[in-house]
Amino acid sequence: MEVVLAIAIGALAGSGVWLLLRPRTFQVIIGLTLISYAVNLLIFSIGGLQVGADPVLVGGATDLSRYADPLPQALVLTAIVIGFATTALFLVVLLTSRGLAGNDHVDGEDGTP
Amino acid sequence: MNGALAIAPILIPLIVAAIQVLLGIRFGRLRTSLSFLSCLSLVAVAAMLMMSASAPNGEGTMLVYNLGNWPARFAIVLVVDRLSALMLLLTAVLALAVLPYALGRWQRMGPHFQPLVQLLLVGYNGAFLTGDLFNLFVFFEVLLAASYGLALHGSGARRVGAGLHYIAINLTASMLFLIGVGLIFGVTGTLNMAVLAHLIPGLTGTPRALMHAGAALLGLAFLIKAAVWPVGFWLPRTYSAAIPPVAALFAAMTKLGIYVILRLSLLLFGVDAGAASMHFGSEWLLWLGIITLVVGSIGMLGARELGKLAAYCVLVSSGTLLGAIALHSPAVTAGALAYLVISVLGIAAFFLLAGLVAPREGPEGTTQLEPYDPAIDALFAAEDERRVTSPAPVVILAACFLACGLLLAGLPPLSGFIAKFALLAPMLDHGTGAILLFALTIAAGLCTVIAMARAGIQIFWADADWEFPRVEPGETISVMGLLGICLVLTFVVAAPWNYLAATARQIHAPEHYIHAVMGQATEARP
Amino acid sequence: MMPYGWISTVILLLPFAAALATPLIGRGNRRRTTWLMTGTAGVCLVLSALLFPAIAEGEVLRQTFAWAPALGLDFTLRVDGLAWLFLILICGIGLLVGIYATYYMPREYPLVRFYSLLLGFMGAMLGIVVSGKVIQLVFFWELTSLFSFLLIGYWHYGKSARDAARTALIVTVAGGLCLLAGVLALAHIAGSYDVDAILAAGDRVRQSPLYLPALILILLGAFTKSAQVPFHFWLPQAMSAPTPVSAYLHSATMVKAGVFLLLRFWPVLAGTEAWFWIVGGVGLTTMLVGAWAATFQHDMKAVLAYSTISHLGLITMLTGLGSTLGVVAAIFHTINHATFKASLFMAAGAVDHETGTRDLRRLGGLRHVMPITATLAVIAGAAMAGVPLLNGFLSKEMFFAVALGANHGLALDTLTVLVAVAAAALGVTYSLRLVGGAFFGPLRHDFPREPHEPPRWMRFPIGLLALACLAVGIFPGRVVGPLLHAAAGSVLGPQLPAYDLAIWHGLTMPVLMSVIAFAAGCALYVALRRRIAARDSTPLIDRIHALHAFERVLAFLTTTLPDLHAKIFPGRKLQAQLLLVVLLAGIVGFLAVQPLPVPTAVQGTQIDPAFALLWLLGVACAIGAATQAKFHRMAALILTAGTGLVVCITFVWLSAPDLAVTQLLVEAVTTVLLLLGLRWLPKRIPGRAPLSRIARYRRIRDAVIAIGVGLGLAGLAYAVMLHLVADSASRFFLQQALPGGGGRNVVNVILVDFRALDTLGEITVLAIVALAVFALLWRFRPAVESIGSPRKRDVAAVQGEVHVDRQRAALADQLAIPALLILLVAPVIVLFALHLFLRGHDLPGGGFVAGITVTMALIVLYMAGGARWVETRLKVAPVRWIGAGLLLAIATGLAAVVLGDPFLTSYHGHWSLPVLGHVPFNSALLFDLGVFAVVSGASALMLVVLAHQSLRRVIPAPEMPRGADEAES
Amino acid sequence: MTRWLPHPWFALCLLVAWLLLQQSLAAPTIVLGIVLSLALSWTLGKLDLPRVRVRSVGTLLMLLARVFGDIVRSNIAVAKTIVSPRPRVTSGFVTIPLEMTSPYALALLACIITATPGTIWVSHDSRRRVLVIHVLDLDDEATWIANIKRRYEQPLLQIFR
Amino acid sequence: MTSLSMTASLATAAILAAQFLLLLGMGMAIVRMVRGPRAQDRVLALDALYIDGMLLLLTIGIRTGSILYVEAGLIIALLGFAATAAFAKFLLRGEVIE
Amino acid sequence: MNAFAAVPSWVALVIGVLVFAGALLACIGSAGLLRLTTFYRRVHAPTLGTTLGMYLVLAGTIVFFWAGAGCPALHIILIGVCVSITTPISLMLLAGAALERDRRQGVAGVPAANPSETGADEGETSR
Ligand code: NA
Ligand code: NA
Repeated sequence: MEVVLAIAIGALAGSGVWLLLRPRTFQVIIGLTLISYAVNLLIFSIGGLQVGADPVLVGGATDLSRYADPLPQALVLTAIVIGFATTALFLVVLLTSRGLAGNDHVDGEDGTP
Repeated sequence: MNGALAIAPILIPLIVAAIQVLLGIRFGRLRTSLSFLSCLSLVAVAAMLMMSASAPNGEGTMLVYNLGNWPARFAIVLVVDRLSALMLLLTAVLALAVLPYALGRWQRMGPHFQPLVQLLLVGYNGAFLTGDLFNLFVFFEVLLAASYGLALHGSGARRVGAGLHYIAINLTASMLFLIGVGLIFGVTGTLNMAVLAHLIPGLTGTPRALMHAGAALLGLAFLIKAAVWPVGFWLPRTYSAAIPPVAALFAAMTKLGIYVILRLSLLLFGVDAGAASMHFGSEWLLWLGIITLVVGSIGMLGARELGKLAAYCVLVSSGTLLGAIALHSPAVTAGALAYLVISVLGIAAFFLLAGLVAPREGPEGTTQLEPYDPAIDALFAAEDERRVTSPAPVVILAACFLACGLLLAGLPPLSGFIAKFALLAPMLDHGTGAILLFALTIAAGLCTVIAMARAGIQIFWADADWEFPRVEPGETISVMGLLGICLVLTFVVAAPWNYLAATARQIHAPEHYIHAVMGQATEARP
Repeated sequence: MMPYGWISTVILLLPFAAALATPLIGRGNRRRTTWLMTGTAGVCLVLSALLFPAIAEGEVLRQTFAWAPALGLDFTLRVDGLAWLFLILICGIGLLVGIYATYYMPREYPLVRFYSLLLGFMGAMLGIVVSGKVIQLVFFWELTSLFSFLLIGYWHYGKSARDAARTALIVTVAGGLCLLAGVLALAHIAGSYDVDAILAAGDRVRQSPLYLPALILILLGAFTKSAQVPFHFWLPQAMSAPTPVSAYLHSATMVKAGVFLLLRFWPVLAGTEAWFWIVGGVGLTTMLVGAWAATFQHDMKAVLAYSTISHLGLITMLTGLGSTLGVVAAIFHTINHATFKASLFMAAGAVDHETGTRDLRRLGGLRHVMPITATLAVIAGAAMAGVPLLNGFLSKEMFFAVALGANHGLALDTLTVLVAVAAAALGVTYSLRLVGGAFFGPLRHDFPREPHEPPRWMRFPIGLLALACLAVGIFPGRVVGPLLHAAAGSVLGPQLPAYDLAIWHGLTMPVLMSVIAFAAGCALYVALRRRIAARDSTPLIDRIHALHAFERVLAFLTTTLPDLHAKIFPGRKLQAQLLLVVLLAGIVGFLAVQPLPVPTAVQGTQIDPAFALLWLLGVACAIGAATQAKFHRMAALILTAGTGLVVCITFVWLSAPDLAVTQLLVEAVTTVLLLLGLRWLPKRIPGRAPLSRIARYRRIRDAVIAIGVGLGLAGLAYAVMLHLVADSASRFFLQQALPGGGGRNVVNVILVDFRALDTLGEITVLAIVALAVFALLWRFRPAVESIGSPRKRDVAAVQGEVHVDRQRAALADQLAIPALLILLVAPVIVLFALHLFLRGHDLPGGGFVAGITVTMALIVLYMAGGARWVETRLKVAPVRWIGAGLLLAIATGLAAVVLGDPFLTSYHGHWSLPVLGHVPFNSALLFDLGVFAVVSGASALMLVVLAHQSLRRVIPAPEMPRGADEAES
Repeated sequence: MTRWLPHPWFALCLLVAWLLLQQSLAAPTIVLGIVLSLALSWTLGKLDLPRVRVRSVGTLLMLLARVFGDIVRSNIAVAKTIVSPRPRVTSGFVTIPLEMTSPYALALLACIITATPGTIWVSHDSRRRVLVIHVLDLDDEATWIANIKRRYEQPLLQIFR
Repeated sequence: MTSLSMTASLATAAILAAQFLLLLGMGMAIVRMVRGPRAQDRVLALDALYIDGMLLLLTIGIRTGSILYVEAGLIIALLGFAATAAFAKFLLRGEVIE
Repeated sequence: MNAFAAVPSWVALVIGVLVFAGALLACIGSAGLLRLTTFYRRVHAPTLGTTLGMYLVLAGTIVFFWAGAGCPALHIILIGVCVSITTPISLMLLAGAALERDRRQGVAGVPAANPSETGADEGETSR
């Protein structure tokens, strides 16, 4: 599983980076979204992967190894929320930029259509 | 209750912002008074924290605040030491000083200016106080989000274009931040900086390599925020596009990047970190700092508008500070802190001033300051003896401009000179790189003089048709307030310097920090 | 015992105090400002004189004030003979210039700024000479540069004044910065900033490896200030300053600061080869060049300026030769030059003032109309030329003696003597030209103004100085002997050589040289008079124009270099910046991983083929999105949503239901938001044209980088996944969640309790972003060309003539049933949100997901009915929710503070209520309620604001709609 | 009553949904559920949701059972069509005149037609009272029209009279 | 005992096969998403993807024996339509919210 | 990791069959997306997964949790109800949008706004 997830993280990040370097605002925002998927998965996976673990406490918390690692999850949750917020803002800014500059180039200057 | 003082710098602006949001746009006066109240109390709280941090019982006096009453090792902890208290006071004073400036036309350029400023302060203060790596990320994001809002305040093609770049780059930086935090947490199992510092010497092999990778990416994220070459090109455009009070508030933002690098590099990669990790990356920091300094100076020389000039001053100060803290010397660090304080105040004043003397609302790249024309006219042209009496506001502006120039160039009689002296004097002991930094810092001073003289001469001396927008009293108060502080710091040197020197000693002995935080582990609830 | 220390303090402070007081006291009153200036200078002069008894005994007066002791910066005043001599010069000439200026400056000038700056300058100059700490010296040194700048630029309406001020500032400040560096190095060697300590460490300094850099840096400071070649160009240009300024700063005092510096550090730095070659060589060159150039000027002030350069070169050379007599001569000539040059400047000013011109070609015969001025000018000019019975003659004699006494090798000594004579001869020539050209010859009648004798008090300073020239020239021993002794003694100490200040030493070699020089000078004047008048430039050296070079350097620095940098690093381009960020991340990430992790034997979890297949799909979606994002935005968006779904399933697979739920909801909201925005983006049609070469290169480059980053991150992720930490903080959370936090969903307990501050920050971010979005779109109107109109209007436009109403009705029908169904689903969504909220502490859910879910309900309602429809029926005040939610979350945390616990401490337990039985309560739930309110408010605000953009359409555009069609064209 | 509880049926449905979600019949859950469903149905009233009147619950249940049967049958039919090596498709639009006007009846019909594989609701003209559906396996248009009117429209007319 | 484990593993295999089938379905939907050709085809494919994904979540729930994942399925059921409806409305009206 | 350890064997078999059959139907539905040639045909395909396919899987799930964990898990029913209400929304909007766009682009074979002119299948846009 680790190998699969690692490759997945790499592929998401790679696609995201490629888009990040494109000249259109929409490409950039999609790129950032993909990168943030990769980063979220990375943080999520740092505690090790657990299939079929209990996500919530059952009875008294005696055998800790049967539970999924909660801290990375909490971190990812925070990261997802913050990523959502900033993506929304970026979206609005790129729309405003498109409105004010008249095109959707990241530099606001449309050299090549 | 003394402990609760540690959370106050975060809570005061947050509560005020929430109330301001709740009040809505109609209660403008009330919102403004609340902002003043907040800033005043922040100054008071920061001063109290500073006093408690410099309490006489040794250099290890630190206030450690366990949020939620959980042990510091596991939950989030706030730490007030000399350095964080200093930064708190600096931003509080900055905010208070900038506030009157924005009261008139500036805050009316869009809704929610006041709450956004308060939230920016939340971000600053949280980042200064927190002792937790991920919480640092969160407060960075608070700061950045507020800064996005403020950078875009007033809208317009220029601000939005610059804001787009600013946001895109900082979002990328935030990703790097997360990856870095993730890797470090992955190999150490903790987010607490003190615990981390405690664990790092014990890391070996792969975990150490991974931790270094995390630290490097984290560092890069901070370098982006500190606008270091080659990842700092966003700064001049963003800062010069923002309205002056916002740019002035941003003056402390790059310093936050520097602050974090200073804190973490000394805490995690200080003398106790073990041979493989000691001074990790400081060579890089030194050279990046030097290049940033050079690039900033070049930019300053070439700046065609006042806002850009001020923005490049920020780059110069960033580069200088980065290089200085990379030297890992308490004496240099103390000087760097002095330089940091003065450059924040001076640059802020300069941004504010730039808004008063320069018609800002032109398309980007408008030449406000003409490039130097080497054509020489007759040496002894007849003296033009027109009667000169400049109106008083212009004289005041000119004097303030001169003061800014002196501060930023590090020339006497203002405290910029002392700060630069304090920074430079101990630098000669630290090898070739340090000597280069020494020389370039001095050269940057000259570049500042050249650039400022060019601008000042053109604005105040040359153009009879230079338009000075009507200056409101609040705007003058802000500028003079900031400059006044710098003036006072020229004469009142002993006590501030002792504080800074002790601060540098304290952060260069990370064991104080580690003990203060980890010693708390037993006291909190199980 | 006189309180000498305090007197020196008063001397230093008084000018600054007066400078600050001038604008307040003298406001517009010329008389009062003049009195303030002259009074201050006079008082300082008297106080300085009071110090003489102590100085004459060789005492060094000091007074120390604590400034920043820990920084090594005490404020120490130190007055010795040299300093005292300069005190007298500065105050005395300051007094005279003050008197002169009030008559010289145009009557309508208030002179507040002028006198204030002049006083400030005087204070700074005094500061230099009485500095007991080297940093203090630099401090005042830079201040003089600053005041000089402001005074040169006093008449800033003229371009020449502005340029001159700027040049002087840059050159002298640059020198000052070099001085700072040099002084720091010097102090570093000596281990102290104290002047006395440094003076005592001479041998250590000269043997240090830092000696040469320190020397060069300090000399750069001195040479720039004293206008030595090649930094001399600022001084002639500075003649654009008002003449009193030229007389004071640029002849008598400021330019002498460099000399003062050379003399001050002579005991420490002199006596080495380097000193000799640099100081002597520069002085020699400057002397000659200055004299030669002075000969060919037409402006009286220019003649004086170049002659000043020449004399400063002379003094510099004297200190550089290394002989002690040279030092004495240098000090002596400093005094003499100050007197005759100041009086000449003032005389030139008087001529300018009376005739309106300073051009020697337009002047002549003024002795007829201004006989007294002419007489005084002749005396001063003769002193400059070195005529016997005047002070200039004596110091010239001494200079010749020093030149003759040099022994650095025959050729060098001969050269020195020859140059000395040549310079003296030229000095005679330009003195003749200056005085003769202005005052002698036939009286001309074409002056811009009608000349008369200037007012008495304007002549008074000139006369006093001319008198001084005479007095020194005739009774040198009595008038200047003690001063010189004290000053030279303070520099040389026991090394003070024997010298004789008599006017006649018999027919010696120096006298012979004087005679030769005098004769040669006169001959040269007669021979060249006509030719000089005819030419506009200086022969031989007019090709080497230092000022031009300086301006070119400036132009290079301010234009060429920045342009070059901007060309290499296109900082304005986002792609370039992001490329650098990504590239640097890759590089530092790669370099930091040392040693590269090797795969260990640790076995991970068994690969589930279904999982692998899932990610095959996920990766396909991601790559698909990457390829489609340019031309098929909607496809890219859909594919991104697909990737998000795969991520969500992964979270479920790996036991993270909270994450799955959050991911799914955020995904949904983001997609809708992006879709709301998609409408405003311009249409893009895939081009048929093949990619240009550069575009192809960029793509390949970016692809390589992307693959590299992907591989790197995959490697890091793999390594860190396999490395399990035994003692992670997570253990504590698992153990404490139930007993300490009162919840079974550990993730949620972490969010609202253990790390609640993170959550508080996170909702703050949301709130800020919502406010920012609101602010940005507050009055924003979309660009005209991006305004398409909704389809219904287009249909109406296209098929306008047929059944417009029916078309509308048909479209309304198409939405009617979905809208009804949505209306039925919406309350269920809200119910579900509350369900998620309430169970959050024990099961997957919580305030955040609940908030987003409520927003989703709102979104579908908006979709079903439109913004207006919803808002007329429901009162949506999302900004209020944000504020209230934030306050609630904070208040929950603060309640703990009130109870004496740290912020955000949580409390939980059970309430027994009558009907309901045991009801669990947890203060964290209140916090979560705040989270809920902020999240729903913030996301609703963003949505509403974006949705309202569509209502802002002003004119329906006649063109075909865009947006969705982009994909198909 | 109608002012405070404009949609009793929906309130009930919401309460049931709440209890299903909570999977609990504890007193606090029920109380909270009642409060919530009342509040939400009140909100629906604010949103101008048309009133619903179910005249014949029995017919409704019969209709649902019939629909379920149809769904199973057409699932198999469509699956066969897709899986067959060369799908023999004779799809087309069918226009059906409708008598009913109740929005709820129309909505339920839309759900039924869309949920049944092989047919999909395409458009409806409320003025001309015609419905356009698309049928995947269209043999005879008239049969389809008759079937739908008989099997679905008649019961719906009874339920929402 | 053996028959129990036999049927159990048979059932497990069936679940596994079901997961593969659902993933296969998702894959085909993704192919349609990429191929288009028209926007509504892509949206339709997304709808199918969501449903298949939801069913996949349920099968994961069965495989891991945890009921908690049903909530995620419920979210897809309740809200998955929002995205597709928004797309569809966009296609229909050129505007998601009017 | 056998999830069926606590379930009677015949129940396990039933669950397996139900879930497999449901997944098969959903898969066939998705295959329809690929195989069918026009949009109006393809739009029928996903309903396999949203109706019987889903019912079967849901039934399997309910049985599994009821038999295995003893918890009724009736809220799974809610999934079915919700999907049955929400799927028509998107499909109706999609079909409507397709029709609208075809009409606007003047594609032959789609029923005109005037319903009497409804055409047959042969003119459908087949891309
Ligand atoms: Na790990
Ligand atoms: Na159907």
